[in-house]
Amino acid sequence: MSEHILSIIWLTPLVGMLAVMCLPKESKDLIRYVANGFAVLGLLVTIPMMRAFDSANGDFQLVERYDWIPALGAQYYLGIDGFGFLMILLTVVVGWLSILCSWSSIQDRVKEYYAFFLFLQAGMLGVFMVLDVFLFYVFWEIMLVPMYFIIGIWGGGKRLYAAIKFFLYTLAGSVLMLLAMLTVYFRHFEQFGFYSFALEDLMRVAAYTGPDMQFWLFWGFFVAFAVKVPMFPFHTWLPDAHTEAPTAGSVILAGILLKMGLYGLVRFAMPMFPKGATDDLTVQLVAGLSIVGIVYGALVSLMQKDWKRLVAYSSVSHLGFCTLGLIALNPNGIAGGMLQGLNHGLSTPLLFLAVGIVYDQRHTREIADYGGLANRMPVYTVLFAIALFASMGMPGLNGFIGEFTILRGAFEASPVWAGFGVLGIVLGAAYLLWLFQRVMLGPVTNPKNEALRDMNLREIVVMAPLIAGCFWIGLYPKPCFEILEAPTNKLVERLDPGYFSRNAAAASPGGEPLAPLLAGGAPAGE
Amino acid sequence: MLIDTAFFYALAALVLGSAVMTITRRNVVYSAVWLISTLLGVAGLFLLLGAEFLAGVQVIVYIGGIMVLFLFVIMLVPLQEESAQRRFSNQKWPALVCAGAVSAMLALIVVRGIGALDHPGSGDPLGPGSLSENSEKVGLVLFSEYLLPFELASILLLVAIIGAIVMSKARNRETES
Amino acid sequence: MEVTTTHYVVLSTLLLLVGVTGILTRRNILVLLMSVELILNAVNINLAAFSASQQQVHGQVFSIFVITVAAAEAAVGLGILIALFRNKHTVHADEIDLLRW
Amino acid sequence: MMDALTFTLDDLHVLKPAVVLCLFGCGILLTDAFLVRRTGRRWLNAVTALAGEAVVAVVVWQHLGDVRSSGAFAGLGGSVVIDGFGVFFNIVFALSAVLAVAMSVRYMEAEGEHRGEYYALLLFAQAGMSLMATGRDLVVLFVSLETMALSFYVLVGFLRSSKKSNEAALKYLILGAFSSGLLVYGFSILYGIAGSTNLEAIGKAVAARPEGDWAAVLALVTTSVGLFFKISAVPFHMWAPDVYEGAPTPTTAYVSVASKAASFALMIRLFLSAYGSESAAWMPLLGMIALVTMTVGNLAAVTQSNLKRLLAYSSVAHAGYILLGLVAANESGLRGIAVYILAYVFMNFGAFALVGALRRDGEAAEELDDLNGLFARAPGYTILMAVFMLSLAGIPPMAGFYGKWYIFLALLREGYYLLAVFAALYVAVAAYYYFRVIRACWLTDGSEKPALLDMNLGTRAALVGCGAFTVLIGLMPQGFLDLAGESVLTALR
Amino acid sequence: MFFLESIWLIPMFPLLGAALMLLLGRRLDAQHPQGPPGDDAREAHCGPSRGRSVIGVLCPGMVLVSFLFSVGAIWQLQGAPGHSYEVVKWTWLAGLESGTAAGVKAFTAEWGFLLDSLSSVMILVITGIGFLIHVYSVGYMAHDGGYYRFFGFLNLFLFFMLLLVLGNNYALLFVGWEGVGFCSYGLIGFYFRKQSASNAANKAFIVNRVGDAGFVLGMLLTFTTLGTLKFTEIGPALAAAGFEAEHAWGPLSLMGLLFFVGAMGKSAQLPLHVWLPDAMEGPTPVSALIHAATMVTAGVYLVARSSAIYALAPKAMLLVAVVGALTAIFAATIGLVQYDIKKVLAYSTVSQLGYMFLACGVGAFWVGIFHLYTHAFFKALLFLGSGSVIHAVGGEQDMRRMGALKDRIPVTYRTMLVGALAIAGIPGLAGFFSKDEILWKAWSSHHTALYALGLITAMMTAFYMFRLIYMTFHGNDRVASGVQVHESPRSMTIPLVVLAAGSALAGWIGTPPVFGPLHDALPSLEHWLSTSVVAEAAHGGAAGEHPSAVLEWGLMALSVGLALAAIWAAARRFRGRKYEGEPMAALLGRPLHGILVNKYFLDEIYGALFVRGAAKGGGLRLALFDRTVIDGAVDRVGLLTRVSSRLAMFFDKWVVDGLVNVVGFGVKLVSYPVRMFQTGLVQNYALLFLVGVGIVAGYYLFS
Repeated sequence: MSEHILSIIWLTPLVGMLAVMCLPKESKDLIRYVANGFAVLGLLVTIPMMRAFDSANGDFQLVERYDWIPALGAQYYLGIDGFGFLMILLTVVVGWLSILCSWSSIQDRVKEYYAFFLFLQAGMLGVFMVLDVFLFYVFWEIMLVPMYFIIGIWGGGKRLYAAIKFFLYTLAGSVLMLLAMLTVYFRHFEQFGFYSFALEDLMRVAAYTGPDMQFWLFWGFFVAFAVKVPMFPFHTWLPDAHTEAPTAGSVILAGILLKMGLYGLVRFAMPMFPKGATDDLTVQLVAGLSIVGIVYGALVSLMQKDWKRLVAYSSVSHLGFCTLGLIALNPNGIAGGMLQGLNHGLSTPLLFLAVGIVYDQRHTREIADYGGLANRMPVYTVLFAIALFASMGMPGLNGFIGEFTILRGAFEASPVWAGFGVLGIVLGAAYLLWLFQRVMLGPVTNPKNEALRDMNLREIVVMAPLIAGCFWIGLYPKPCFEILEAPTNKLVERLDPGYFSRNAAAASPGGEPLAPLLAGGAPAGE
Repeated sequence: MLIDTAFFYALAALVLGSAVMTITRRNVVYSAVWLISTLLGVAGLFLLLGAEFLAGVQVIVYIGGIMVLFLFVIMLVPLQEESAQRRFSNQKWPALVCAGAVSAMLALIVVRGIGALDHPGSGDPLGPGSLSENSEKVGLVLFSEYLLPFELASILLLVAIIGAIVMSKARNRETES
Repeated sequence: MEVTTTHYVVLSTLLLLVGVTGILTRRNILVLLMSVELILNAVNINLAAFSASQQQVHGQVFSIFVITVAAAEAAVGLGILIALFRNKHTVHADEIDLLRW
Repeated sequence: MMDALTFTLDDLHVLKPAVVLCLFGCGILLTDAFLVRRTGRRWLNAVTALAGEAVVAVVVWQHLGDVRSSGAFAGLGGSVVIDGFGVFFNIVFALSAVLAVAMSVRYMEAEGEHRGEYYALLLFAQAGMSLMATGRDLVVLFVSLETMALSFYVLVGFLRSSKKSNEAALKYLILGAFSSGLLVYGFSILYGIAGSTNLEAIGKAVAARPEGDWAAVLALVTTSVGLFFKISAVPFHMWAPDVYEGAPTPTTAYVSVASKAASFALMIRLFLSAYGSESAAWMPLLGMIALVTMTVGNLAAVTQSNLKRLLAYSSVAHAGYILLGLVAANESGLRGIAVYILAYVFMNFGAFALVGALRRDGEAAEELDDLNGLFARAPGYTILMAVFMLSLAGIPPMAGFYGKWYIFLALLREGYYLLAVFAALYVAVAAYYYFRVIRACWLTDGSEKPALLDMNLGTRAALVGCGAFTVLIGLMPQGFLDLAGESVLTALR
Repeated sequence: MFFLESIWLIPMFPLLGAALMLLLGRRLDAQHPQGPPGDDAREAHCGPSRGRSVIGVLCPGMVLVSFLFSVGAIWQLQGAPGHSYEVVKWTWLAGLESGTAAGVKAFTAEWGFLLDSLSSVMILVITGIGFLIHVYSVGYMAHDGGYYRFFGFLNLFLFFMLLLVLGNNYALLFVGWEGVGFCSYGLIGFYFRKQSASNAANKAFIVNRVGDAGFVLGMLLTFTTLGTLKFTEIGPALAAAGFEAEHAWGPLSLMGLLFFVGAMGKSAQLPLHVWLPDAMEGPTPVSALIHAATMVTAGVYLVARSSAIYALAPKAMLLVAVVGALTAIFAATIGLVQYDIKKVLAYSTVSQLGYMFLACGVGAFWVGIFHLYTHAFFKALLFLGSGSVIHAVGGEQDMRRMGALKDRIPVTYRTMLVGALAIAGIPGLAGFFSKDEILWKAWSSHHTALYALGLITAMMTAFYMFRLIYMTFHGNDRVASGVQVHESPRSMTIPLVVLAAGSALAGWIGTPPVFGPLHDALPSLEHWLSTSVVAEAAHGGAAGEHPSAVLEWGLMALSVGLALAAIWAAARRFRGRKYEGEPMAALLGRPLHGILVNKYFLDEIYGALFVRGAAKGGGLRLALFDRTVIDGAVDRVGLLTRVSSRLAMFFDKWVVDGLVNVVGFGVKLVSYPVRMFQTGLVQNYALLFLVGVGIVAGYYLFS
């Protein structure tokens, strides 16, 4: 049981999918119950994982490793560390909520819908736990398919365009990743004489690869992840996908899919090609793009007339923060980046859920069609405000913790980045508050809105866990940091060997001696 | 030798000339006739090269078989409006240009390759009057080394027969059943 | 003034090209098929010439098979032509363009 | 040179597949003429054909065992050699033949052309192909090639009353004859160079020639264009879309998979053994051709509205990918070719089987729009269609992915980074039109008079089988990769 | 030590109140007959329901409790070593190790509460005055909708404010900092159905964000330089790193600068002051509590908190002083011509805040705090008074429609008069001591120019305050007919009285040394604060030598004299005689008056540039601004933002996405010609075939 816990986690939704497929497609409610049941089950099966996980340990845990395709050296190789752990938790929670929240909003082709959704869930979970690059690629690609269908079948007006755009963008990015992958794979074979896709094997290749090659390989991976994140010039699939997708789809997109880019960076791209990641051009370029993304996303959302589109662009801005943190290449930057990813995964789904609630009643996303909702839906207003301020980076809520840590990391790397980064904070307040004002405040102008009902219990239940999460991370993020610490330090040590000891050495006499920071890090002080 | 040379050029002229006539005649029947003369010319070349058996096959199979086939089909095709029609397709000029260019290239290759294919003792064919030997040799090789192709050829011809029948036979109610 | 194999090769190449030209330029499918025969004859000339220069008969045997194939192709070709003619009442290559783009 | 008229059991053993096929072919002709035609149960012919395939399977199994145990073995004075390569391709041919037969019964019934000759020709074609893959003698290769070609000409034109079918057959024949004329012209030059028709002897002779000898070049030019035609590489691909559209769909599938595979077998054999020494001369050319082929195939498919044509262009593009494997010409490249072809059998047959089954009141419905709203009518088969399309697009974990995977690897190994990038990006382009198909059957609602799936047991079996294998190879590729691997090792010699 | 250990409870009581309001508030308030919240019309003329009285007891009660706790804690604090006591609850921000100038330090911050002399003063002000204002609000808001919302926010505000002053590190301070910002957002926008209100709210929050950006960067820089964010560790770290006073722009000066940027936002200093006047959209108690007494002074608190850093960064201090002085006079000038009673007070607040920064800037941090403390009393008093006035005249805020109220609302009049005298700096009253101390410090630290500015400002202050008094309470009755003026209820007047008393007496804890024995006899705030705030900045101020007492007396006399003169001037123009026309315009001359009325057009400029200014003061507007503003009003985004984000969107649509679509389109476009080759004519195919042959042959021939 416990040694197969990861398999169980990702297989649960898959079983759920099969179960759903076996049901007759007329009995919609049965399907809904079964799907939700499996979603909850998926949530429950992570409990043993949480109990078994040791956050102090920076290595991969709960490892499962079997030969899959010996001819290729591909293995069924699962394992998690802090990064994966958090992402898996996020996935099961958000996945469950998005399945729950589509209870009433999805009425046609229910069976397919839930089947796809559970399939998607399985794929995403897989991505976050595989340590075999080949298998990773498999999960990475296959997970696009259900998303394509979810957007394409149950989406809004331009759904076909959005769906294929989403698919092709990501595919185009990931084929380049495939090439980079193969190059490393082959170089590993040349170096060590056997084929393997295991992450740690491929990581060893870096030692035998020149900076230039690493640079290109890193970018091969990076483009794929940058598309997913999405980073500034690669972001345009996002607004369409977000806008057209059904609420649950947007929730999953914002909540989890975007995080895969971040996760891929810290799990694969950066450790595999440290020289490529720390290459000066790379750093400058990525940081520049992130900053552009932050400001740019904010400015564009300022102009949006479409509610969901606005939130989508805000994601571009927020994820810009995350990548900025990652590319700062120091503990706070990376940990902050991942944590901010988590936060974004909590707060942005809230915003989308909020949109969904009124969308289901009014079937319009135009901001102008709303206004004065506070008069009709006080509870809704409060929850929306919480989500809003969470993603705005209100201290005491989760957003601030992430942004602040990222800015810390960025500042350490280059104060200028931080200087630009805070611009995002200012603009963030601007477009979010303005949205709030236009939607919630003022008198009820549009008579159609008079009829709006406040949130029902199910909707509140859907939102509650996320809001709780926002507050929890906002008030007591320590556990998250503890989970992130070990892997982050390991990564930093790999990217920038002697980071800790060096800084400790640079300490002015005032700096008191430090305890040994981590297994890899030399005891500081001398 | 000189005789051979003379014969060669004569036959070459005949072959090429009638080949050109074949593809330029308006009336298909004439084309067919010219084709026959081409084939005869080739048969002559075979003789020149001391391949009597081959020459025989050429005459019998081709002129005896294939051409008859052609003529049969030609009979099926109404000739009167045929002769009124345009002879060449619209793309004849580009086609000619391309053909010219390609032929130039091939010619260039061949010319550059001059001598590449000449083997010692080339040019002096197996002496005349060795017909029986030739056919014997051919027979031996055909039934030893090329036994398989020989058998396969029968299948090939079977396929051809089936094809010809299937294709040319009109659909009758019997096939629907 | 010796007739070398090359002479034969050149001749066959020319014959080949005449055949090709025929295929490219004539409208009548029958002539097209005849042109195919020309090409195959070019091949035969080659083979005979080589077999002569090689002092062996393999080339001739090869060309026997070529002739066989030629016959077979002609038969099938004409069969198909008849079937087509039955349906479309034309033997002109540029009048059959149902399948395009 | 062995004595006349000696034909040992070893020779027979080597020839078994072809012999069996020919026998069953003739058997079908006879039974059809004298038994089946009376009963009117034409599917019996199909059964006979399948029985033949069963026997072939046994034979091939024997061969596989022998090759695995005691390496390659030759017959008939080395003019036919059974090695892993040949065995592998025999398997491919057998598989495609089985699938073709299974698909054909219902289709030919519906078209009212259900006759014994059809199956006989299928088998004869297969016999020719199997000898193409195993033959080592120019004459054998040429005659077997022609056997295959002629059978296909007839099969393509088998719907005699359909103008399209006639036209397709005629085009195929004229261009085919043209191309094989050039091919055999090249063969003649090769014979002139080597004074022998045996490939190994030719290889030696060519190698003995000075680098870039013009005679060799002439042979190379003519033979390669002949082969390019067969594998429908650009610019020799023009026949493919028309023939694919005009031919009866099962035949289309058969042509697109089997004949292409056979031609590739011949090509690999020829280029590696006869022109092995000239590789420096032809690799860049092949590279260019492959690139152009991928480009044209993919681009042309993007806006295609007829399903069969769309698949035709896509198969052109696939030919480009497979060709890349030969460009790299290293172990993973050839492995890639083998894997690619093996996967291609299932995914392409699957796709064509579904297209072939699509009918609107008796008329074959082959337009993209005819798929609209298929999900409502046949969800299961819609899923299969999605599987095939994903596999064709090379999305893991479908079978189609592994072929591309090996090809890319091969290219990167040889340092052809640019080619690799292009090939990779074309995957995205290809995904676009494959997803047009998926979109049609999943995302768009059907018209009031939708096309229906008209299939019988055979078709269903073929479809499900293809789907199963496409997924199975994707998830558990080990065995298949080994099988493909064996073929390569021998081919590399 | 019970109270000391439980200082962390002090903020919790208001938080509890807020939580209760959030959960039960609606149900309690629901018993009050009302429609949708904020719908005043339906609210009018119905006595407070039981639910409301519960709220009215609960929320002030909470504040009272924490006030008592504060008093207790401070009482015990005197026993504590170094007048400082810290309670750490748990690690909050648990960032990872990161390299700093002081070595690898974990980037952490705790939920820790620090009570020292500085924060003690603050919490007294906050809880004390906060309580009074709560009480006042019970009466003032009685007829408004969203009663529970109001008190909930008010309590929440107190929680954050207390967190701000009790937090033991910058990060936690920032939590409170943002929190109070959030509450002020909620309370300014309390009447959220009014466009102007929500605009003002947005404006306040966003302008503050600009400051916050500076604050955040300041924190980051601090951590980078000193490796800690804890107040108690700043001093040691500075010492350990061995910093000298920077006479060029060094890290410390930068820190000072950045923190001050934050302070500018919160405390409405130039050029970020624009939000405060608009903030008067909120209910008057809010203006009194948040925008006069407590929140806006957080900036001063921050600077005082960072006194250790500033003390070593003379450049930064000079900047603080200059900005402070300029703001002071700038706001005062605008205050001269305002007619809206609350606007006058708002600008006077800005100006007084300027004073406080001036004090800090010249190195007299304790004086800044001192003024903060006295100012809290009289400014709260004045605001509440004005509220009472507005309440009395039925919501009218324009002083031109008041007058002759002094007999009709005597309590309000008298109390406000005290406040006015206090702020004008009449000897004996609170304002006198603090303001004079500031001026004296400015002088004695040889910033004569700043001193002059301060002096003029003091004069202007006296003038506009009495202009306010006279226009409101004297002169002819200009109240709109039909409004029956009435004195406010007890719940409102009692706080006024208490505050008046405070404004009268609060100053005596900061008597200048020249008072000799009196000074020694009275408790000295300076001495009390010396434990937590740098007494005198190191830079060229009057650190050591004490100038002559005579001079000090003289300056004192001078400022008092000027104040009296100003009052007399105001009296001449506004007392007694009927009010008509534009006396100020006459006094200042039209153009200047115009500029002042329009607040130097700053709102318009910002509006044009960034965000369309919220509340537009009346008066003349220039066509240019009109255009940009109206134009901006279309989508309510200012020129710069609008243009840039339009550009961004354009870029997105046409360049980034365009590129992609072009690729897609291009593919399709190429697709057709490629297919066009497929003519269907077999001979074309053959021809192409031949071309292919040619290409292949050519390749071998020509390569």
